Amino acid sequence: MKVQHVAEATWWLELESPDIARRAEWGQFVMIGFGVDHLDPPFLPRPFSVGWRSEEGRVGLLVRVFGAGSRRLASLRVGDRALLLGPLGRPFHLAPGKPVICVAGGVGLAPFLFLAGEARRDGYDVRLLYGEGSADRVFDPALIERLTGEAPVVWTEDGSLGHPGRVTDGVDGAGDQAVLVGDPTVLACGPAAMLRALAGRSAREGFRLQVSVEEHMGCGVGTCQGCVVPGADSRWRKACTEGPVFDASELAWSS
Amino acid sequence: MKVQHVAEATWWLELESPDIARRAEWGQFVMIGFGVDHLDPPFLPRPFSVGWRSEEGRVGLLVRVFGAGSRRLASLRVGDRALLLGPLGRPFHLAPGKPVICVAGGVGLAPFLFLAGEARRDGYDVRLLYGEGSADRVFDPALIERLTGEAPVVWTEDGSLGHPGRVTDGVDGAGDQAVLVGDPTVLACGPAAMLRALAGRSAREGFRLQVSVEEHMGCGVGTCQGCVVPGADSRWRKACTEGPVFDASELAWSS
Amino acid sequence: MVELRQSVFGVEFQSPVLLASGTCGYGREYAELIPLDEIGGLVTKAVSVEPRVGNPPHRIAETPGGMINAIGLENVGLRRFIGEKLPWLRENLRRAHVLVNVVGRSAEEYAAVVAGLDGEEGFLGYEINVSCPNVEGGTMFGTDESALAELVGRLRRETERPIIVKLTPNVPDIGIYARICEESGADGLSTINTFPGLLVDVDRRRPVIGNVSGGVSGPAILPMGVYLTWHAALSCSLPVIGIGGIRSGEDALQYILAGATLVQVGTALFVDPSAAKAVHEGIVAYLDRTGTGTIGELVGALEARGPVLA
Amino acid sequence: MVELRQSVFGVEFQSPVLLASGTCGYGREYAELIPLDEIGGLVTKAVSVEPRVGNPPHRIAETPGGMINAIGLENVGLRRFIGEKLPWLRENLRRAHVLVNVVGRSAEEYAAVVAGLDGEEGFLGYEINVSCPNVEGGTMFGTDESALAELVGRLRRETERPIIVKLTPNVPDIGIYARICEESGADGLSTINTFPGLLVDVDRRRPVIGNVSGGVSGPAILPMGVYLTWHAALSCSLPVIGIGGIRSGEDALQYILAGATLVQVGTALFVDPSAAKAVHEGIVAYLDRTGTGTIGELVGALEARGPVLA
Ligand SMILES: Cc1cc2nc3c(=O)[nH]c(=O)nc-3n(C[C@H](O)[C@H](O)[C@H](O)COP(=O)(O)OP(=O)(O)OC[C@H]3O[C@@H](n4cnc5c(N)ncnc54)[C@H](O)[C@@H]3O)c2cc1C
Ligand SMILES: Cc1cc2nc3c(=O)[nH]c(=O)nc-3n(C[C@H](O)[C@H](O)[C@H](O)COP(=O)(O)OP(=O)(O)OC[C@H]3O[C@@H](n4cnc5c(N)ncnc54)[C@H](O)[C@@H]3O)c2cc1C
Ligand SMILES: Cc1cc2nc3c(=O)[nH]c(=O)nc-3n(C[C@H](O)[C@H](O)[C@H](O)COP(=O)(O)O)c2cc1C
Ligand SMILES: Cc1cc2nc3c(=O)[nH]c(=O)nc-3n(C[C@H](O)[C@H](O)[C@H](O)COP(=O)(O)O)c2cc1C
Ligand code: FES
Ligand code: FES
Repeated sequence: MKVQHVAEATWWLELESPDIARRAEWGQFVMIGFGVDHLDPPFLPRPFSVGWRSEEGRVGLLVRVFGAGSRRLASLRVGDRALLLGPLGRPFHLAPGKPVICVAGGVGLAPFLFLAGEARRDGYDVRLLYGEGSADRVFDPALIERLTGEAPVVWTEDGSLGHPGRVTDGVDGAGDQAVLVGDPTVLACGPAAMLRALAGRSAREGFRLQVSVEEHMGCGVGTCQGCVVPGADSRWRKACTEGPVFDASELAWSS
Repeated sequence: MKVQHVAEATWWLELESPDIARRAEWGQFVMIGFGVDHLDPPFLPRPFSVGWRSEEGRVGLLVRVFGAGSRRLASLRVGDRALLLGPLGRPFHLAPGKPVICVAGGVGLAPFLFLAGEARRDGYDVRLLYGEGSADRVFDPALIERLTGEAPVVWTEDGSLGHPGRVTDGVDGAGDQAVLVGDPTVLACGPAAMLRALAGRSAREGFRLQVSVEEHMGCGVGTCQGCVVPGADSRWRKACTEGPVFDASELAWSS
Repeated sequence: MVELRQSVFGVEFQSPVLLASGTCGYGREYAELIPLDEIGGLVTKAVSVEPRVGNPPHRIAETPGGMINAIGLENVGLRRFIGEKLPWLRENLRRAHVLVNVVGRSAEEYAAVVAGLDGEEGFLGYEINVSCPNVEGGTMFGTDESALAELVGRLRRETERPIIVKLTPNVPDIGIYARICEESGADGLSTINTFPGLLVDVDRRRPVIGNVSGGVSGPAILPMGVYLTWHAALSCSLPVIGIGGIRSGEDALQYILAGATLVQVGTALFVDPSAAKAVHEGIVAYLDRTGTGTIGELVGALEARGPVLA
Repeated sequence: MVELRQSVFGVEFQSPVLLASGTCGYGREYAELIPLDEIGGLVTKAVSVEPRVGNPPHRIAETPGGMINAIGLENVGLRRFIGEKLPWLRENLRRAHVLVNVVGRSAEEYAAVVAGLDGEEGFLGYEINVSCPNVEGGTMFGTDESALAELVGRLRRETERPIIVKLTPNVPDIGIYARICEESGADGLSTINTFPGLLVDVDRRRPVIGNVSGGVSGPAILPMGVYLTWHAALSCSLPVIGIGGIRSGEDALQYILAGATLVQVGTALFVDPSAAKAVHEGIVAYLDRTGTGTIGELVGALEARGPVLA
């Protein structure tokens, strides 16, 4: 167990879990909790993307504090024990040989730390666009470079670091060279509004888009039916087993 | 905050609380808990006797693990914060100039660590009789001597340390010289059966006996009426404000 | 500056936060730990015509996320309440309001307490505890529609002071009881009292609580209390006092948004006597942070369709 | 060697521990995480005649010491249950028993599910969920005495398999409903389903749950569940399945001592899927430690006088 404060309200956790480390695929998540003896939040385990794994069996999670549950996770100390269930859910699917554009909003960065590093090693051309509100929230670009082999293109809404504006602007190539070239696969993880904006563009412009969505989860394995998101066919989809990664066209995007 | 494992299932806690340290009287207790953000046991604060105090404002508690609440207290770590309310309850009252006999069963030792040391300094002739089931439960006699100025007379039921038998035997002077001499005040804290045995003798033999009783507590200050014990006049007594120290004759002792 | 004052029951409450019956004694016990005169007020321990001795120990125990109690309504009775408890409240609480929690075994007993107290000074009105077993009929006023209507109507004839009826949670439709109280002349409702519970000592194979069963309170019941407060508030036009598991300003705001005009803090006081003041301050901070001018704007401001049940 | 086997509902249960409806899907989802065939069995997610789409998100959220859910009984419906879910259960559970949780909007709908399933193989009997709003009458079978009697009587005529009625907790006297079930021909009771609750997002001033209100489960409701199980078991002679907040062998033993023959583990599975097996092992350890030969000796062995309520 290693815990490191990496940005405003954001912690990097490394946990021992050889089984999850070995089996995890890009975009999958774990449920992390503290077992049945623990009543304080998180009483229900919380979903977090696999943000990294090591050969030695460690799993990295990028945890941003939203409420009491994530606050407790962020206050874990070396020697504490947590309960991990995973790896869970459907991963991202890359189109063989095609370039990959990862669009990360906030802690939506987590799955791409994992994916970008390994996919590059597998020979993919991966570009990582990473947006935050402001510089103090940004996960150190040098650290990202160390984890993924390349520094990300950073956007901040207040312009305090990298390009000013929203990370979705980056998809246009604003402030940078064009990115939507070579029949890329776009992968996105971040706030619902960001995913919706990208889904709209993908529908209009026809690029392949996979999104990783968030919803409250109970079981993480498909039994509780708690985690549904609306499908394009007006059927619900379970974020835990049918997602969290969906083809954007599979989901209903009406606000 | 200092935490020390002192005997089987038994911990010694020292906490910073200048106000309680200054005001505590022998036999008083504190309610210790973790505040309203904490749901795991102890959710309700738990009563513990003041077991020691220092000039510098530290308070010592002797904690034996019975259930989940005391287990959590015993697992406190340096730097953790707890909520203390106190000092609470009626203290022991010594008869000026008369010898004092403290009869401690198990962690019933706690109030006497506090009382014996200070009362001796105040010139009282104090004898401490201390019983446990077996040697591994005994709080180190050398430590007791350091805290109170004199080693206790130890009894263990299995005879693995000190005198074999029950500490109540010690009141007879069994295995030692006679103790019920010089019109002593007997003070007792320990299991209900021990207190009952002593109360029976006190009624028959006429020696002064004060007992410190235990009951589940909610508020510790007299508002919840949760902590009652039966009085001799078939009225209930609140252990928190009318006790925990009672004249044995005030209580009903029928099993 | 945010405004926490509200006019309710014909008087001004400087804060929506009160202390719940049975968790603050008769006020005095907490006088050194809680700045009583800075909060909305308190509800006394139940008062019955004759003193009650209460139940054998254990009377309380911890449960997951809460506690169980079976005090058995131990109290000094009407006469000693007037002689020993009320004077302190009268003299020491200037701005905070006092409600007297009333219990009885029959409508007559309730009426006797109200009649006996009504001429005294030092309290605002009554909180009628109808979750107390009616020994005569073997039922409870709080779960018997006609008995409740009769009781409230009868008490209405005894007093012009505010009558607030404290409802029990274990009914299928609390709205029915809310409307009965309104129609019978009550001035307000308190929701909710404790849930019946049983805690077993598996080693001794006996109930932990001397009285066998008891009432469950504390954070564990918060979502039930908010639901029942919302349901009761939507079912009638009386002001409702929200109770159950409150330990922070946000908890209190859940009740207020759901329709509570005032709230009470109970079990949390045992955990930390400063909780009542902290709840008050948490509400102030929320009003500040959200730019809400007065607390009245929040009462019942929850955007949600009504209960599915009738 | 301790003996956990019991004969109930005409068959042998190798363990008193089952998985609760709605918390274990149709079994298959947990097949890799829980040794299903080593416990007593499981209760399926509710099955209705027609498929149900269920409620909008959020469907679940955490509450103090528990959770709230409003799934809306989403299920694949009778036909697909038979075609897609039952075969797996039939083939994979040899020793564990399956109860099918049944819901309907009317007695006809309940009867249609039972009639449609009765000829199939792969399950033992039915758990009838009567805490589901009856849209026609605007009431619930579980809180309407005559509707409940009629429903159970009607289902009794449809099947010879065990009928276990799952009661709702929010009634003043669960004993009345227990007796009605017994008199109408039920074979057992399940106590309890969730408590209605409401969780407010104070920043958005909206309910957290898409359906507004939901059902509260988890450790928070344990003492209420034990009380209601005890009360129901004392009120009739049917075997009772205890449910609510169980997460350890000791929790289960509270229910068993209070009168439950079997128990179900629900919410705790989300926290740790191995909880069901741990509950089973905790019971074994208790029997070992206390020198109890068979679990049957413990059922209802609580030393306590009966409920005060009628
Ligand atoms: C597949 C998936 C992967 C995720 N990966 C990451 C990650 O890598 N890093 C990261 O910081 N966050 C991640 N999240 C979000 C993270 O799970 C939530 O921030 C966390 O659960 C909040 O818990 P809390 O107790 O702090 O918040 P709460 O106080 O409970 O609520 C704050 C917010 O958290 C969300 N939330 C609450 N309960 C749940 C629940 N049971 N399940 C899911 N969300 C809930 C709600 O949106 C709520 O508004 C992911 C979520 C999902 C679904
Ligand atoms: C005035 C007083 C002074 C005490 N001093 C000491 C001391 O110095 N050292 C020490 O080790 N112990 C002391 N105790 C006992 C201590 O309070 C209990 O051991 C502790 O509360 C057990 O909590 P638990 O959660 O571990 O046990 P639980 O699992 O809750 O139950 C174990 C036992 O603890 C007791 N208990 C449970 N809840 C409460 C409650 N709310 N209040 C009181 N007792 C409860 C019961 O007897 C129960 O059988 C004292 C008790 C009192 C009343
Ligand atoms: C120890 C204790 C004693 C109580 N006594 C009374 C009482 O005398 N009259 C009453 O109406 N409610 C009584 N209650 C119920 C509380 O007033 C309150 O309704 C309930 O505890 C829920 O609130 P909480 O979760 O904040 O404690 C008592 C509660 C507790 C815990
Ligand atoms: C997510 C979820 C879904 C549920 N669905 C059903 C259901 O379909 N039918 C039913 O009878 N009970 C349902 N329940 C209630 C449980 O079966 C159980 O009665 C309740 O959760 C209390 O047990 P617990 O505290 O162990 O969870 C559901 C509970 C949860 C948490
Ligand atoms: S989290 Fe339970 S079904 Fe998805
Ligand atoms: S502990 Fe509350 S009155 Fe004694």
